[in-house]
Amino acid sequence: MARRTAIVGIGQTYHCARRDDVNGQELINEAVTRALEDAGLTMKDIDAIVIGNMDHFEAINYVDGWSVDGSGAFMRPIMKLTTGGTSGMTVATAGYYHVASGFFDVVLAIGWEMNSSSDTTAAITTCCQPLIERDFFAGAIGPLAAEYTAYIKRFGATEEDAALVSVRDHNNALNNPHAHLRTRITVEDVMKSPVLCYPIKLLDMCPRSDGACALIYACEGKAEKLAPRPAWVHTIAGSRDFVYMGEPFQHEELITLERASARAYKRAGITDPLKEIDVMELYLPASTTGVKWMESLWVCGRGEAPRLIREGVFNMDGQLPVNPSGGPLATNPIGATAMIRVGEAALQIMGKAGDRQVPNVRTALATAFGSCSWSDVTILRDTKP
Amino acid sequence: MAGTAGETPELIKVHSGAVEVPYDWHCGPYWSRFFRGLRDEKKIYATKCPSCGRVYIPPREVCGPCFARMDEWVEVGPEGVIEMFTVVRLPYTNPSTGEPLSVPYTDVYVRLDGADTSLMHWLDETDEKKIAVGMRVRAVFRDKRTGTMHDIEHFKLI
Amino acid sequence: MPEGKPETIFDVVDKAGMLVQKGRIKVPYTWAAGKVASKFLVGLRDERRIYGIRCPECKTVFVPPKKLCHKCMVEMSEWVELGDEGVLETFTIVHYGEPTVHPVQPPFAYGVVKLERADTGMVHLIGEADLASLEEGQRVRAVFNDIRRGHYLDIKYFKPV
Amino acid sequence: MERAAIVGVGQTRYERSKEGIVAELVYEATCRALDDAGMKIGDIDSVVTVSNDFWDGRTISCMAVADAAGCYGKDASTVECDGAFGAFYGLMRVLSGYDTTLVVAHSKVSEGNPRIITNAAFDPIYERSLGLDAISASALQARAYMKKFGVTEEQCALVSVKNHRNARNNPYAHVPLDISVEDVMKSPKLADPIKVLDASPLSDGACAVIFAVESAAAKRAKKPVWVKGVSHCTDAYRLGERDLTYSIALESAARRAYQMAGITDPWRQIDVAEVYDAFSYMELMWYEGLGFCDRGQGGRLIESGKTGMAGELPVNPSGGVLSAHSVLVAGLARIAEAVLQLRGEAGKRQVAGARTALAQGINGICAQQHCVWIVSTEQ
Repeated sequence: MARRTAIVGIGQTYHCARRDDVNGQELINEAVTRALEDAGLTMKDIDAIVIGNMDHFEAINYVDGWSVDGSGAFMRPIMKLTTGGTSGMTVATAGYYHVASGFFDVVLAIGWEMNSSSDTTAAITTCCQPLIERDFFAGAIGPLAAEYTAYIKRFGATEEDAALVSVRDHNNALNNPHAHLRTRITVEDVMKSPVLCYPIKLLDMCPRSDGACALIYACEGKAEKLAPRPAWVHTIAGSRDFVYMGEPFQHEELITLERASARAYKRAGITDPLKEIDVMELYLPASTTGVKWMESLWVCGRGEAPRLIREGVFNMDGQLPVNPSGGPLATNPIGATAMIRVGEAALQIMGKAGDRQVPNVRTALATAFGSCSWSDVTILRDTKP
Repeated sequence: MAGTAGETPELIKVHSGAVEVPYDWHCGPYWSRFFRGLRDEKKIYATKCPSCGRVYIPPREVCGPCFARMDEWVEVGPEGVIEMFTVVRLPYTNPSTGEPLSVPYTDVYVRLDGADTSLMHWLDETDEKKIAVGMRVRAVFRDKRTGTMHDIEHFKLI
Repeated sequence: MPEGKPETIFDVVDKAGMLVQKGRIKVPYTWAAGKVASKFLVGLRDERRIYGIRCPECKTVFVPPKKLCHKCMVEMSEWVELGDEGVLETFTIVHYGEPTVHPVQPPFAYGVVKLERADTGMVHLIGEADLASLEEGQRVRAVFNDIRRGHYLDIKYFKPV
Repeated sequence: MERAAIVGVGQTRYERSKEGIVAELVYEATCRALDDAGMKIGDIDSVVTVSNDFWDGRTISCMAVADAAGCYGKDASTVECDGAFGAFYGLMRVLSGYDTTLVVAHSKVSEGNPRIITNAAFDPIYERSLGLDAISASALQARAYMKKFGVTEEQCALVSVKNHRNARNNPYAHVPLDISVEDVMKSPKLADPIKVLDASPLSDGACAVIFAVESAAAKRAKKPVWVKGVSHCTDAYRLGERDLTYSIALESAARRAYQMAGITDPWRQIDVAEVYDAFSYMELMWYEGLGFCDRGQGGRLIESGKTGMAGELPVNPSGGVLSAHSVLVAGLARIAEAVLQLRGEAGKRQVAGARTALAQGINGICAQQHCVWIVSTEQ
């Protein structure tokens, strides 16, 4: 059986469009150094390391070996994992299993990306099967735009509903010193911003960032000593049920997120997520997904999300605050983005989220989205599982 | 954070230049049959799961949900309905050439008649006002076909 | 369809009905060197000098330099000006060509050069040499390109002294 | 640590330019492993796939095999390292609550250009522009090692002769050959001192391994093979920062794996070893790092014949990586071969009475990372 395992340290760089003052290893080390400081540890205390990003953004093969100067992996075990947009949570999950399995007591997990190294859309387009789909795929934005057109048609949602999500996440980011985009915006600003792929406009879409995030996982017995209030991992569930972009995974709902969150709730004993979860850090790559995917998280029925959005249920002062950090709409170093969701959820549990802290968080949920519309879900609590 | 190292006023960037990484992608028995159908017969072939009966396009060996090997071939299309679409206006680099790609173009997900999954391709219309989910479309084949996805030139509204 | 539309596949080979599609990935990249590597690269370009950096804890002098010592995981800041001569620690003579990545035609040699005052080896090309008579322990000297752009190849190669 | 076993293995044949797409290779290996374990896909709780975006020519390369690896409806993950590392993650998941985990690696190296792809492992700020790749970098290591200890090219050639001959007994091997030292010495030079017959081939293939916790293994497996120890370790990144003549990372990984397995005298306690001989000199260096002989004695050890099929510790009865190099798969294949040996199902390549086996995976340029496994018939 799994050992009880908790997150005891979180480190992030500041995130921005382009870091010229550091190379990749140095960027990674900034996050590692901060995570170690956060947990009161030094590199000597780290038993193993896991790392991940998306190879074709930087064109560095065997990143695990390359990273040594920044990750601290010299004469230690390091393993690389990558699964596209979900990479950050894939790596965080591996950090958990490294500890839960009993092989290692204290493990460092690193997600990073220097998106400024390439044209992000060109690089992401290579995720499509080259013979079948690559020439027709316009990066991550295409399917997201297409799915919201379908949702609008079915449920009468509006572009303004999505704009409300964009305003919420951007303005939440004002409270997050690490966020990339920190500008107060209005619904009107969003609606007036240039159309990228109808109905997604510039302010509806995540930016691409340079940045890194590091988490430290520790086993029961050590975690309590390292953190006054560790964020205990209760469950991690994922769904990678599809392999081609043309499969019916997200036309009206995000099936993978439905499946992953349902499995996670069952394992964590959650029956009413709207009431039982205190905060969510969601991988929302576009504001439109902040409408539609709420239904896939079972917090409301089909077509009900626009109403809850308009009522402010997911705002900082609402019943279930979503993305106090600003989420991916404010910050998106792709290989780190999903790990930042886990890290921010952990900060909320640990009570260390500063100006973006939601009061009395006991259960937090983080999601990841990527690849062939795959989803991962992590649930953290302030109590041991 | 930066320490005192390297107080240089200039920050260097290293450029890769045009490194072309070539690949010989094997189509395997399933896609070879699929592409031969496009090339030689102007027909679109899909595979059908012996267990659940789903018809998959693009064709493939394994039905994911059933983990069953498929060996029944069925013809689908050439007509279908638009399941999703988007008009791409964001300019980006073509990863196959390293050159800028011209926009707009329309990325369309077509549920071909007889298929349970959709095929991604181009639509010959870039005005979003003239396109709607649920509209019927038909594959337009090229005269000169070589055995690739581009043997279908694009889909057109009907 | 618009002009210049994307086409990944540029050739198809039909082997008795089994198709092979020839394609490529050609995404251009730009990598930030960061402050430490920038100083080294600017040194090559502007001063024709090779700079190393010393770890404050283990005292190792690294060349090419980097911000963090991988052994001590501390930041380094003490720059060490190295000479342009050193000793060839090991080498190989490459007999195959790969024009996409090789800067020169085969046969040519790579070597690991231990510069004076440095503790790490620097991997580079070995030029102006009779390849058949290369030997470990031989002294070599950096030859700089006339046109330099702040790049590792501003050193053209190391040649036997 | 709770006990876990390997209960099923499956491999494709390793060949140049296999016809199928990667999903078809993965499906073949997965189905064979399931058959071998007497399981259906529904008996698998968790899946780890192994792939690399550069070798596959596709970012998020794991997308291509999710259906064929049976990921549907399961928690799954992907490791982008050699399969021996991916297997370690599979083992971790089994010891964390999943009763069974399938690990499957694939490779179609024949579709890409290995020189350009391995060149991308070098630092883009510095050494990448030199055009170094896996062969030329390994040649630097080979010469450094051979010069320091006086290991000869003929001694390296003996590894190639042994392993290619062993491969004749392995139906999965890509390049079984009956060759002499002279043949190796006369083969064309790639990068001095590495010649064509000192280098591994480019092989397409897939391999799958199924892990189970003790309770599930006891219920299902006819002959469970128990994991006794596993560890991996990483050397410095730059070639110029490493001791190219000796792998401290391998020594460290081996020491830890031996400690877990209670091995104090590897030469005596290990009955058969499958090591990652991407180039002939590597097997000699790995003898030393694994403690099969003293530093610098690898050349003498191969000459003694003690690592041959009739020797005291046969190394690479399968023919090793020199006879089939499916990048990323090869480390997992070493584990699969070790399992076949311990079950007594290795056919003509069987080492009689093998009870404890070692398998090794490497990752990165000049084996920057090593992963060492000890498996045993004994619980």
